[in-house]
Amino acid sequence: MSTEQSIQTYRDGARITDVDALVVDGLSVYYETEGGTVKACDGVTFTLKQGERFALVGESGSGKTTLAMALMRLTRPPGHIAKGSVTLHGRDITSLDDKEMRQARLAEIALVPQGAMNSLNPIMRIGKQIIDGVIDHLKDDEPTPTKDELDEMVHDLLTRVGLRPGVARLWPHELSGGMKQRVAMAIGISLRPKLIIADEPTSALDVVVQRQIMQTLGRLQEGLDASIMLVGHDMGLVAQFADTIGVMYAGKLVEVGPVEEVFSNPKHPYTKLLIGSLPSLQEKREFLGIPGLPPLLVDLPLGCAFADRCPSRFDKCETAIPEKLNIGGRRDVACHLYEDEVQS
Amino acid sequence: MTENTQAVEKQSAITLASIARIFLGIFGHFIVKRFLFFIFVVWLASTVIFIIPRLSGQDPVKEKLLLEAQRGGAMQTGLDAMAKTYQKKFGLDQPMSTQYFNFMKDLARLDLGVSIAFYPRTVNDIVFESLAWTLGLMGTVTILAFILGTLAGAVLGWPRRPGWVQYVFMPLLTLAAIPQYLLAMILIFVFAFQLGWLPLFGGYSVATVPVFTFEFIVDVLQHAILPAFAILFSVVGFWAIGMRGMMINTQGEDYMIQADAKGLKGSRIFMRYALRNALLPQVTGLALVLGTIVTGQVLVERVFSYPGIGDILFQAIRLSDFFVIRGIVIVIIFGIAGATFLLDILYPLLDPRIKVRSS
Amino acid sequence: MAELVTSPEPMDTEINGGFRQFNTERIQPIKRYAYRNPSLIWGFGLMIFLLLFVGIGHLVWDTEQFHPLSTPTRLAPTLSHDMVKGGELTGEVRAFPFGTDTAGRDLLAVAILGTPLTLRIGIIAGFVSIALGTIAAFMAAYYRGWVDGAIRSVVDVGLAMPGLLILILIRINIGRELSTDEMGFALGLVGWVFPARTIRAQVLVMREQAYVELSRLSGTSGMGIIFKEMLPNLIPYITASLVGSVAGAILASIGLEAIGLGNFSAPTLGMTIFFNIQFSSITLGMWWWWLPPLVAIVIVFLGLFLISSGLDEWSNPRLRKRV
Amino acid sequence: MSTFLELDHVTKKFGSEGMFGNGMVTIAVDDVSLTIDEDEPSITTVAGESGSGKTTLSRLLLGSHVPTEGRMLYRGKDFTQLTRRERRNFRREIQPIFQDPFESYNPFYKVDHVLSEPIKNFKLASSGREKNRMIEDALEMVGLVPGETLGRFPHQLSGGQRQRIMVARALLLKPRVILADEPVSMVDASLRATILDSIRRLNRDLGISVVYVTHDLTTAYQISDNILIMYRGTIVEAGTVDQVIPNPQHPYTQLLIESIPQPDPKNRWGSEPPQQNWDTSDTDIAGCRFADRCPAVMDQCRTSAPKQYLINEKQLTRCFLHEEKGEMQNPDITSTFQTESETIKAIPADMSA
Repeated sequence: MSTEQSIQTYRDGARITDVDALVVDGLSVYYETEGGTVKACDGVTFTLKQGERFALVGESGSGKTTLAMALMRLTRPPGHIAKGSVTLHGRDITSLDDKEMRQARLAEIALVPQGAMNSLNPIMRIGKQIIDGVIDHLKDDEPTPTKDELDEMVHDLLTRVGLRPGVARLWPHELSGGMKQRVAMAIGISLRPKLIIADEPTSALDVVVQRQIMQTLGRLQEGLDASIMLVGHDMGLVAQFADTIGVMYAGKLVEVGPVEEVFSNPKHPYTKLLIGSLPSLQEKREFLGIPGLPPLLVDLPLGCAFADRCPSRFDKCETAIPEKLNIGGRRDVACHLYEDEVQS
Repeated sequence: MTENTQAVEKQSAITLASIARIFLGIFGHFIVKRFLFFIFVVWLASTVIFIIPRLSGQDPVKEKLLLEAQRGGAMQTGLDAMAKTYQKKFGLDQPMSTQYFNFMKDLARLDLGVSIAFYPRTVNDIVFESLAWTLGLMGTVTILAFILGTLAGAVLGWPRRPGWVQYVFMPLLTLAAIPQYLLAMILIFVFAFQLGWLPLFGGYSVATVPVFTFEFIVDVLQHAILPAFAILFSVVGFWAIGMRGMMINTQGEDYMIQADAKGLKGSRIFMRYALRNALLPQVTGLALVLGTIVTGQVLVERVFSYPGIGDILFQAIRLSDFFVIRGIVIVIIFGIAGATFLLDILYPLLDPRIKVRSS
Repeated sequence: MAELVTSPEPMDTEINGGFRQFNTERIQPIKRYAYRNPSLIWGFGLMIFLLLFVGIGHLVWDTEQFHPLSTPTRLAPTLSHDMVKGGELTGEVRAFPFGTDTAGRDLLAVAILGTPLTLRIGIIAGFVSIALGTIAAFMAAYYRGWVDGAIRSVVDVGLAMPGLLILILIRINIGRELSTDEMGFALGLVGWVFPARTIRAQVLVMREQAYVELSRLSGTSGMGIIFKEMLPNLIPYITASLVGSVAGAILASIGLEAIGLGNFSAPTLGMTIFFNIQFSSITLGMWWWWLPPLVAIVIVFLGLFLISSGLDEWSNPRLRKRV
Repeated sequence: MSTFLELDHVTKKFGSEGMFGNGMVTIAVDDVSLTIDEDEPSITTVAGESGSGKTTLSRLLLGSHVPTEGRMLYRGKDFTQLTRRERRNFRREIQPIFQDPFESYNPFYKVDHVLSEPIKNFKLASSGREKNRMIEDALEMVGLVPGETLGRFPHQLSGGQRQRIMVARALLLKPRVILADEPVSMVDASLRATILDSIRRLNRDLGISVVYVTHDLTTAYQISDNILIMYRGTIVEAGTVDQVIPNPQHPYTQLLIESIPQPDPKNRWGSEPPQQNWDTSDTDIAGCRFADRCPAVMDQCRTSAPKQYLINEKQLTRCFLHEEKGEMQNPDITSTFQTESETIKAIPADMSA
């Protein structure tokens, strides 16, 4: 592609291009319940460049997993995509028919799931679980690969994620948590997807294993020239891994920006408090929590959802929902504090 | 952590020797354990059967013999001989330990004794003759019902099934609430008595000669249809309800979400992911309710006067033929314990996790 | 509500290891609940209908006519029948809306008396077996060790010995007819193994819950943990098991009676079935003889089945059948 | 100095060898000696990965596990010889806070149950009024408003509130030691601080010793005085946090600290470390358990097991790299811990939330 133009990043060897890999525009996912409509994800807009590592962070219940599932169109009833579009390399996947969507999963957009503990079928050998996705994505005119070809493919994938080929013959329960997560990655990259969604891939793992897994994931992503969307709650992990960060609060994306800038100069009061509450190994200091609780998604306030926990709130926060503002470069923030700044 | 360590032990060196070691060490060990348990069940059950008559303080056999002796008549000659055998074998003058030892010795040789009512026919003769009928009809039907019910339940518990399935199958499931022998009576009334399509009772027509000719086989099959359906209808519903519940549970599992995320074909997710996993508790259930299925079928046989174990049992109860009753009880316990043992050792083939659990 | 967002499952099935919340706040208004759990309502409806039939029947009908020879024999259902004595018309006209059998019993009286009698057997047996089963399950699961080993062996052996067969042996040895209450107790004594096994599995899961451990460290005694911490959470499950046990016992009692081991002077539904088989009522064309007990039994089973699946759903949708 | 609890060469094994075992033995805790003193209340972190034996160690301290080898002493008396009364006292004096604040509650009861039960069982209050006052005091102590907390079911409260009620519960029993097993790992980051603060306050204001079991070295560094690092059942390093965290001496501790994802994009991980090898049974390892992953492995590491070597009076390590310092005379690892509170403990500014 001749139009490619490298975007500057501090990450060594990063090959981020100016091509839009994923464009999410005003995506809303609602759950209809007895108590009313739960706006689990509301008007989320962001763009992910080819080769970029984007991290979506938020606390439990902020809607980050709902968003990740919606990107793959895996939202289950009573949830449904109410508004918005998801464009993957120029194709709007919200308008695909079921068969096309099925083909797009794994081949174009792959999921490395949360807690790989239970995401493997307990009664199927690892090797089979790796190839069944490959077989179900063969084109009608493609010949079925021979057993040797499939074995070779499994062998290759397992080696690439750092496992011994013998693992193919094992059952899921015979693997440790870290090994299972590696198998999940092998499945995820089996069809060389252009976008990998990693949903809390290391949440139940120890720090050393977590580091190994994340570093392997990064290596795989670079090898495939794919983009990656990391969904999680661990700010440390995000700081270590991502190029760009998106912060979610109560179903809305409140701040987006390059990870270095957001950590050194957070704009949204929630992001500020979140980063401020992180304990550090460098210095001992009193570390603060964020007072109050997130609002219930079924009963959101009229104005900004963060208003009643916000130290910088003013009158407008109680009445108007802040819109997304671009405050220069690739930095967006949804907060009334910056409206004047942008207009002037 | 122990699970991990065991696991990786296995993957570390997959050589022939290690496979053999694993087979003998874990799988072999597991079978041996299950077999010992099978023996234990049969032993304990037989002991209970030995103790029960001695608890009541009465001796049904002696009473029966006295009754027959008073009546006199045709049986008189055999009676003396039998009374002697009885005395020799079960003489209550012998110490309890000797009696118990003799009972167990006979059992080990699979000698169930002699019938009182049909002396000198042995209980083995009577029971095994009827067992063929029972196993032939009821065995087939039980397995068929399990397969059909599980499949029906799997489809009913699958969110992407066609809508009409619900309306066709759900009413059929309520049949599970009706005892098999009552269903049997309704079927007899409608299809045999009112419509006259099928024979009313028995395993074959009185007029036919029980030899293996084409006519005889057709006749036997005709007689088997109604009892078979009586069991089938109610048992299918039972399995379908259980399977449906398991399928619905399975939908919430992480691996089902992942199967969708992998873009697998619907048919593969249904067969390989949902159905295979939902099947496991069904098989456990089969082992658990085997006892009730057997007794239920015994009663269906009674309703149809089908010449199986159930009918023999009824006759024996009517004639107070104690040894036949005892023999049937022992054979059925043997059968259930044996079937449970088989299911137990086959289960690891369905669920690879079980091997680890057992060791 | 926040929980709902992250997981596609309804929240109350997921939390706390699948144990559904059971507390007063959760018991919703009946009307809304009925809509969500129609099985339970239909089940109770059927049982109430049956009890109404029995209750009204006792008030308006002469139930003494259940004795043999108290009525003309083989009478098809009729509302007016001229009674005869010594070959002479007595001028008395009686109604037999359910007809009579070959022995001269009024089948309406039999239905009115037999239905509660059969239910009574089932309820006695159900309570006995659930009580025994619950005690055994808690002892096994709580004290573990050899207690568990012994109880589990007995249960596993018990499962391989169909209770019905054991009853047949006992009955033959006792050599006399059992009263209906005795039969209920006997069925309860052989029927505890299945509930013992399933409840034990539930207790084992619950034992591992952090709140049980915490309660122990709060100084609660073993009995306190069983009665105050575990039992309340198991009540819905035990209730569902009880209904299942009642149904099982009724099934077994009818089986026992149908095979000729019932009480010949008690007009239970099972004995009526026995006489039907014995005298081949079907081939005699006497449909009115076998139809009422059959309908009553079907209503009982359907009712209990619906109640039990309704309770099951209420108590524990996720652990269902995972014995 | 009076000793509350003493572990004397305690080992805990799981699994069995021989014909009926599967040959795999896990030594979850291997030859650990430590003491918990009453008059020197401190916060001690037990850190390690899953499988390191930290949970087994905490269960041993709670009396829920019995040592396979070695002795446990409660106030100088062998644990196996305790009278009923002494055992009951022990039970009250050491109280746990578990990982999952939701599962610690019986869903059948309101949260009041978990607070009133211990008072009833240990007869701590003479009247109902006194009981209520005790409960309210305890709730206020952890920064909760009784009116907003009591009378509710656990699912009606937030994870942070639930966990702080657990701290209040422990408080009610006036324990000498609180054992907090991963108390914040299932709570959102923004709520962690308040829980850790209330735990720290127990230690400082009420003089309760805290054993903080965690895999998170960052919070451990922030709140604790002393730390011990476990790897596959052995204690590989111990000492004061101010000594150990900035100057880790054991290669495993170094790897652990280096792997912490620090919330600083400018300070990223180095190259990918080697994977852990679970292939061998604990009993088959003759040498150091970390040898197969160790970047500084030497020949003797594979053949013989390192002993505890004293780096300085505040730090020990179990690594041959420091063999020249000589084996510790006193096996009690707590001898390296600081005897007086030297760190400045920040006064929690925010207890409202």
